[in-house]
Amino acid sequence: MPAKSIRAEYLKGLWQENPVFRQLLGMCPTLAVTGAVINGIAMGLATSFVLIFSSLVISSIKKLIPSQVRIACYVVIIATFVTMADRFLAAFFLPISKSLGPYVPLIVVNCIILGRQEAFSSKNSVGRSLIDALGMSSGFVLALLILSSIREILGSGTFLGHQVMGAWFKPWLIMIFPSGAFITLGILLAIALVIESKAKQRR
Amino acid sequence: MKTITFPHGIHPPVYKEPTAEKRIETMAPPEKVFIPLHQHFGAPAEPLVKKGDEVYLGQIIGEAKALFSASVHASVSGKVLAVDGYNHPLGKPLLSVSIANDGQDRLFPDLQETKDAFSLSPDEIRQKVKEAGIVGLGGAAFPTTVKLSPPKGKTIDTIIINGCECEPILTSDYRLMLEYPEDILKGTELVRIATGAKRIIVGIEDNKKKAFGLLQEKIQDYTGEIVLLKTKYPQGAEKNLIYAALRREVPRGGLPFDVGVVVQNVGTVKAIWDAVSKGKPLYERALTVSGNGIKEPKNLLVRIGTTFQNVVDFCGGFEESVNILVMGGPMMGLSQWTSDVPVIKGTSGILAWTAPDPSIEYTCIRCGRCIDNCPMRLVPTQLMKYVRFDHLSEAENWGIQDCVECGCCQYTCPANIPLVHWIRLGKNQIMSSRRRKSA
Amino acid sequence: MELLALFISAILVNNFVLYYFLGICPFLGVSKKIDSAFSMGLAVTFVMTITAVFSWLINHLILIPYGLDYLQIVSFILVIASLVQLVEMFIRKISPPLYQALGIYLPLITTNCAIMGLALIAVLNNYSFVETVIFGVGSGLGFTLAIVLMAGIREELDLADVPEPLKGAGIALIVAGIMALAFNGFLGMIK
Amino acid sequence: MEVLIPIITMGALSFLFSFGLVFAYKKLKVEEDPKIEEVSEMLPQANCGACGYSGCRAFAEAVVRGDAAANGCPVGGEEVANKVAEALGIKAGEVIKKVVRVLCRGTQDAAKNRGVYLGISTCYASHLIGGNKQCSYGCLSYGDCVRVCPFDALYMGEAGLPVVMEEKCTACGKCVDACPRNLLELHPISQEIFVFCHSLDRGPTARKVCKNACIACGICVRACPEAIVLENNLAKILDYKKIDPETIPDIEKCPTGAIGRLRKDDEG
Amino acid sequence: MIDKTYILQSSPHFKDKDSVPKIMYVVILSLMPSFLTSVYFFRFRAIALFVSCIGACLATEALFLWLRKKPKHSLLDGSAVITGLLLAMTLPPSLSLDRAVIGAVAAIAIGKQVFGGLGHNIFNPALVGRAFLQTAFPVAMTTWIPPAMLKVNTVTFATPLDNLKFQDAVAQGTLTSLKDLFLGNIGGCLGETSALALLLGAIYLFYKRAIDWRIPVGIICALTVFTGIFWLANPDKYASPLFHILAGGLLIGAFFMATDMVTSPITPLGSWIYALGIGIMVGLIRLFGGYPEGVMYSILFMNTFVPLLNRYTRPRILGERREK
Amino acid sequence: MNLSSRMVIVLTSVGLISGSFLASVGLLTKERIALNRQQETEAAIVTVVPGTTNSQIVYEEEGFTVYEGKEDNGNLAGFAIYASGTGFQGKITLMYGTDSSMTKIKFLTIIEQRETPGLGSKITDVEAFLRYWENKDMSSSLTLHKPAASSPEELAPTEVNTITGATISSEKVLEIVNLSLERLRNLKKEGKLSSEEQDAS
Repeated sequence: MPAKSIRAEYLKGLWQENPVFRQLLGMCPTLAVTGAVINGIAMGLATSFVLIFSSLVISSIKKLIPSQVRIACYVVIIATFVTMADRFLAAFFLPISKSLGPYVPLIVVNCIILGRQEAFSSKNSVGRSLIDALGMSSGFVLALLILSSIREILGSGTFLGHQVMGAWFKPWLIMIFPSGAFITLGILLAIALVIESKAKQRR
Repeated sequence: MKTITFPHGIHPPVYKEPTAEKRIETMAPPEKVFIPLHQHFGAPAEPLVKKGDEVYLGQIIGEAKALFSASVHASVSGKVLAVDGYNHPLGKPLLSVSIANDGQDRLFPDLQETKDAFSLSPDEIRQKVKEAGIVGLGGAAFPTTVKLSPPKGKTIDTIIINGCECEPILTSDYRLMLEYPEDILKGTELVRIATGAKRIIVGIEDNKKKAFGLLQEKIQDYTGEIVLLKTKYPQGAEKNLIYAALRREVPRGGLPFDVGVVVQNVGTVKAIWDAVSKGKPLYERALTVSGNGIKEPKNLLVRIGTTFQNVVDFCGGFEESVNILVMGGPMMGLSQWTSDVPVIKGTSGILAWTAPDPSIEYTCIRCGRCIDNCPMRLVPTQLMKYVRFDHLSEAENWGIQDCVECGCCQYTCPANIPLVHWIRLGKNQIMSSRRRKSA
Repeated sequence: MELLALFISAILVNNFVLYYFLGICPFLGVSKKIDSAFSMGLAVTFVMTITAVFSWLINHLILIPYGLDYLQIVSFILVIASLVQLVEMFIRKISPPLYQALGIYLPLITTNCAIMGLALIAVLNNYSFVETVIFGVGSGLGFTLAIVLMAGIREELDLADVPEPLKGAGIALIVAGIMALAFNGFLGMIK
Repeated sequence: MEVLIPIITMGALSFLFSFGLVFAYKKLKVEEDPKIEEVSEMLPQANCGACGYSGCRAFAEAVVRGDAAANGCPVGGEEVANKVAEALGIKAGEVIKKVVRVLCRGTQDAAKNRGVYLGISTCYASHLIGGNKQCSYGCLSYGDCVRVCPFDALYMGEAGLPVVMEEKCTACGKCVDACPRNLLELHPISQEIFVFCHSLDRGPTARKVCKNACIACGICVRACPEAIVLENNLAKILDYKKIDPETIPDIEKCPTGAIGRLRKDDEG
Repeated sequence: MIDKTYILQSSPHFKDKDSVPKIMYVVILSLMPSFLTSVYFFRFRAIALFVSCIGACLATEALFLWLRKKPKHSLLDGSAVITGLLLAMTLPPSLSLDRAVIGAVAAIAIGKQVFGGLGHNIFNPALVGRAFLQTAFPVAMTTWIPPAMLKVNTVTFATPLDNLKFQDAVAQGTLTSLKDLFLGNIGGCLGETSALALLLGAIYLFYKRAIDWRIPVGIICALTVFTGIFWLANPDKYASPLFHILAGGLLIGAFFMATDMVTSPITPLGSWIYALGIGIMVGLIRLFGGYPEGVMYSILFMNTFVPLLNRYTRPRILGERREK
Repeated sequence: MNLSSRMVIVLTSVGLISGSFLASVGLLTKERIALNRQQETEAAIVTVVPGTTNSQIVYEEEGFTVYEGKEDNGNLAGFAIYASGTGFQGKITLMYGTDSSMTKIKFLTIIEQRETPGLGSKITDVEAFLRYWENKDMSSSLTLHKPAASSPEELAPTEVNTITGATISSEKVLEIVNLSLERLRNLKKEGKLSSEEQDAS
């Protein structure tokens, strides 16, 4: 495998290998918590925290773990960080913690995290794993931000709680609902594909 | 009068008036005939003559070597011009014997009459039918000997004589019933002897009441009964006719043998009678020339190998605006690209008319008409989709091989989808991929 | 009656996929063929039931008595991961046909958020042991229903002229959206 | 004490389950193809199911069985695909590269249409009812071969014949099977001379339906009798290796151009 | 000799005269009685809603056809007009026009075109549009105005089913009379007020054989049995089956929505199961659900089953023996 | 070291390390989280029983708690009743306050709900819903005013308002309140609200 530049390693997570739009990973939180931008950001940051730190730990102790128990070890490590994030949110950001509900603990089973550990951290150096984790996290946050912005603006007429649409606008409640989430993400995926194929043609 | 029928099916306009009351005329043989060696279901016959040979009328010129095959006979006397590829109604050139007619119609001396045909043994009848190269004249041209030889372990209890002629426009079978009722009934008797069946049923659709009345009268002298069937397409399809007459279902992929039945077309039984009693091989047949593109529609007795152009010229030629030429009936016939193709044993009609402008094809809206009308109770639209999107194994699960290509689905399809074409495509693709696998 | 209501609500009203957004990855991934979707659904139901039993036991026998509720996440996931692995190997050893039908889906289930979600939601709603088990079975069947319906629709869409960029996950998500709309009709029916 | 209980709990749980796993690996291990493990190792282990299989391991099994393509993992992308292909060790050996050739020169100008074809726009469908061209052996120009090519190595040229892009062709043979008239054949990339016609029609007929058809005049046979014969009204190259390069100009004197070298303009 | 150019095509060479647009226009024609009655009851509002829904549907359809470079004839096949017409008929007359347009766009875009256009959609487009609106603007979608003829001076008005659900109408004795339900002197969506007009259209559809009779019959039977059981058990609490059949969107749903050819099963057995499913679910939602009306949800819900129903109810092929 | 023992040791030690990490995290955040929870309850009590400065539980059972709220000077400000039940879509937890003699509901607040966003969730909206609960007679069961009234004056003392389009959510809240009122009256009859009796004596 040719070593990629740090920049490329980071940027791939933003677009080419964007976990949500390109790899279709971590869809559950992506859909569930993006009714409001603030929740999306909080979720993205919490996931990033877990991803980055578990990548660090796992890439540093990868040689010690026998492959038969690696999944068990990984999930324990990941769960530890998730618990930290969960407790931290509950202690200092109660409203957000409440509105995220069970989805913070569920970071533990977010395929992005375990997937990156298996695919990357367990095979690469600490430094590269960190860059990769940063890239993936940014990609994930970006995806959540896009989705939650659309849903919040159309669904409540607000952005981060501030009124952005004029008084004429009647919020489309469907965007806050599960159906709105599914449909919006479906359309976003299609748009991502169109952009990608256009880009490919140009190349 | 009580009529019986089968479920599903359609009622296309019949257009039989132009020729229904016209007697079968005999057309004089043309100067040249082109006799394909492959005119039937199964393997082609193998040529017995070569360029330059003199042949007699009725002389065997192609021999059936395989089980599913039929011999081919010269339809005129004269000199063989070539044994080579020639246009064929199937759409591609096939090996044919072209003969220059010497106008003498010298009959092949080996042909012999049989005085008492009814005293022949089943094997003798079969042998004579085989020698005469008789095939089903309804259109599919299935070798008749095979039909008369039930496989071991299958007993035949009923013979059904198919006088439905459910295809629109065609009237030659109807005329045969009116003009040769005795020959038909005698031929039927021969079939009964050959197969050992007990019961004979002659099925006639209720738009041919005259033929029904006539045969009803004549059949008093023979064993058998005549049933009146409700006019509906495709009444004449073997499996549907058996169901209508006997309420028996031929199993999937099976033959009428499997339910103890043999079905013969009226034209075929007449040909059997001619072959067995008069020793006359199948070198001519009755057919209908009709459609609004023919100047003088007629029923004709035509020598095999006469080109369509000759036949149509005999009927006054084409109308100017003709743009479709079909061999067979309008529902199942084959469209021809040229009138320079010969009449073959399976040619039940030559039709020409002016087709309307092609209609726009829409996507399937699943109206379900094709399902309501399919006499085989298939789901044509689903089959079409499976073929179109290359899910051939699914198409097989949904019974694509059971399709008889009767065209009911496509006739009623409001979206104008060429369903039959798709299904034929699928069937052929499945067969060719099977051949590839076994190869 | 309460239990029946809980059961039906888990299948239809609070459907894991369409209401809680749990188990989306397998819902999109393994819904291309009806047969495999059905097997997947059964496997999930099976694991959900086991998880419901074990997570309740651990929660009520160890974590709550010692005030260790913050160990829920890590202990649940450990239980799920190990159990799934054990069950998979066990099935594989004793019944290869069952393994072919169910077992091959089991590894995928470890990271299925529906399983973990089940354990957490059961704790959150303070279900009793019997309720937890009923909830587990019901949720599993709800997942099965959703994924099999989705697979049926996707097989149908294989034969449709879906615009190129929407093919695959895009159209599946939109279908899921409309399915969620349709399932809305059950809202308020039970609970 | 408050600190100890959680530590002990976690330790005990981990111990218990690791013990269980060890036991499982010892007692329940099922022997299988080591390649599955090897391939499985290379996969991302996201177990996302995006490949259509129930997880990375199931995908690995399918790849080893040969049911799935090595590049079937969308998450792993090209890197993984290459590694997997390598691991499976499909060592090519010394095989001469073959490409597919279209053996018909019945261009739109040369071969006439039969009539107004109204039907499904595929070659196979057209072939079923005899074809849309007067020639019963030539290309029908509906591009079935182009559609089945998984590598986009074919396109329908302006002349109405498919054009092969040699560099993209992998000689997978899909197009060969797709052509209802068997006009596509795999040949070593070095072969230059072909008979670009399949027509068994006699000369006059063949000439009538297509300007570029083989009319069985025998010029090529006379030029190189060792390698070329006439069979059923059609020239046939019996053994390409026996063609003496010096006779090529004579072969190319073919009046209809049905035999000769590949042309850059119509064969890509 | 070969001087003519013939048409080459596969058999059959005959074709009856029916076509997709003809079927669509039969459906449109059959909706005319309801269209006229709703214009009569709601006057200008009705016309405005019809025009904006149909216009938006056609515009969206045209946009997609242009984007996907599809032939233009599909625009005029009548399907988009039907979608617009049906959508408008299921809207409350008081709905603002911009919202109606949003619904129409959603109906064509996510209900139909994302699947590939006419014939490929899984869900009934008009109902997708309505469900979209119902979820997006729940309050506006459940605010009713009285028909113009009643000359009642109230701003809000309840539908007969609202009365039944929220006002305990059976016990109070305020249940809308069957005669009003039949003629249409009630509040409700544009097209669902007059049962008589709908039945007239339905008779025309039957006459033209444009719908599968099994579906409306199945739905009505299932609903009758379901509500009948409860009604017989406790007539003081539950309304009669006839009330349930005439009230709300049942008739328009059973005759015009559930019978949408594209989204209903193609096999006879499938149609029966589908229809029974809808009927029972309507009963469940009306009697026990959170909403007063459930026809829309029931049809959408059963739409999701259609692919499975089609697949597992393949008719027995002639001569096929099935293992038991 | 063979594989088996390595598996056991590695996994166990990972477990131990994680356990110790979590133990410390648990310890560090425990107080803060407990405090959060307490603050939340206290805030709710202050909302529904204005003037309260300290409160204590006087009665508690599953899903039903009665707090008594005292002013700075020790006077009884009123009671806060915490109750929960099932709503349209999920659990609704609410709290309402009464005056000191338990005759009138002063205020209602919703602590937790999972009703339909934008519709049923309006039960947390003061303008649309909560203000219609002020000063309601609690001696008998309350009823719902249908259809929705536009101002509190239109309502009878025992009537509360419906939210347009969310009748069921409104009904559910009412149901929870009515049920807890029933309990409260029974408790009062049985004299189990000890603290109140002390005050009365």
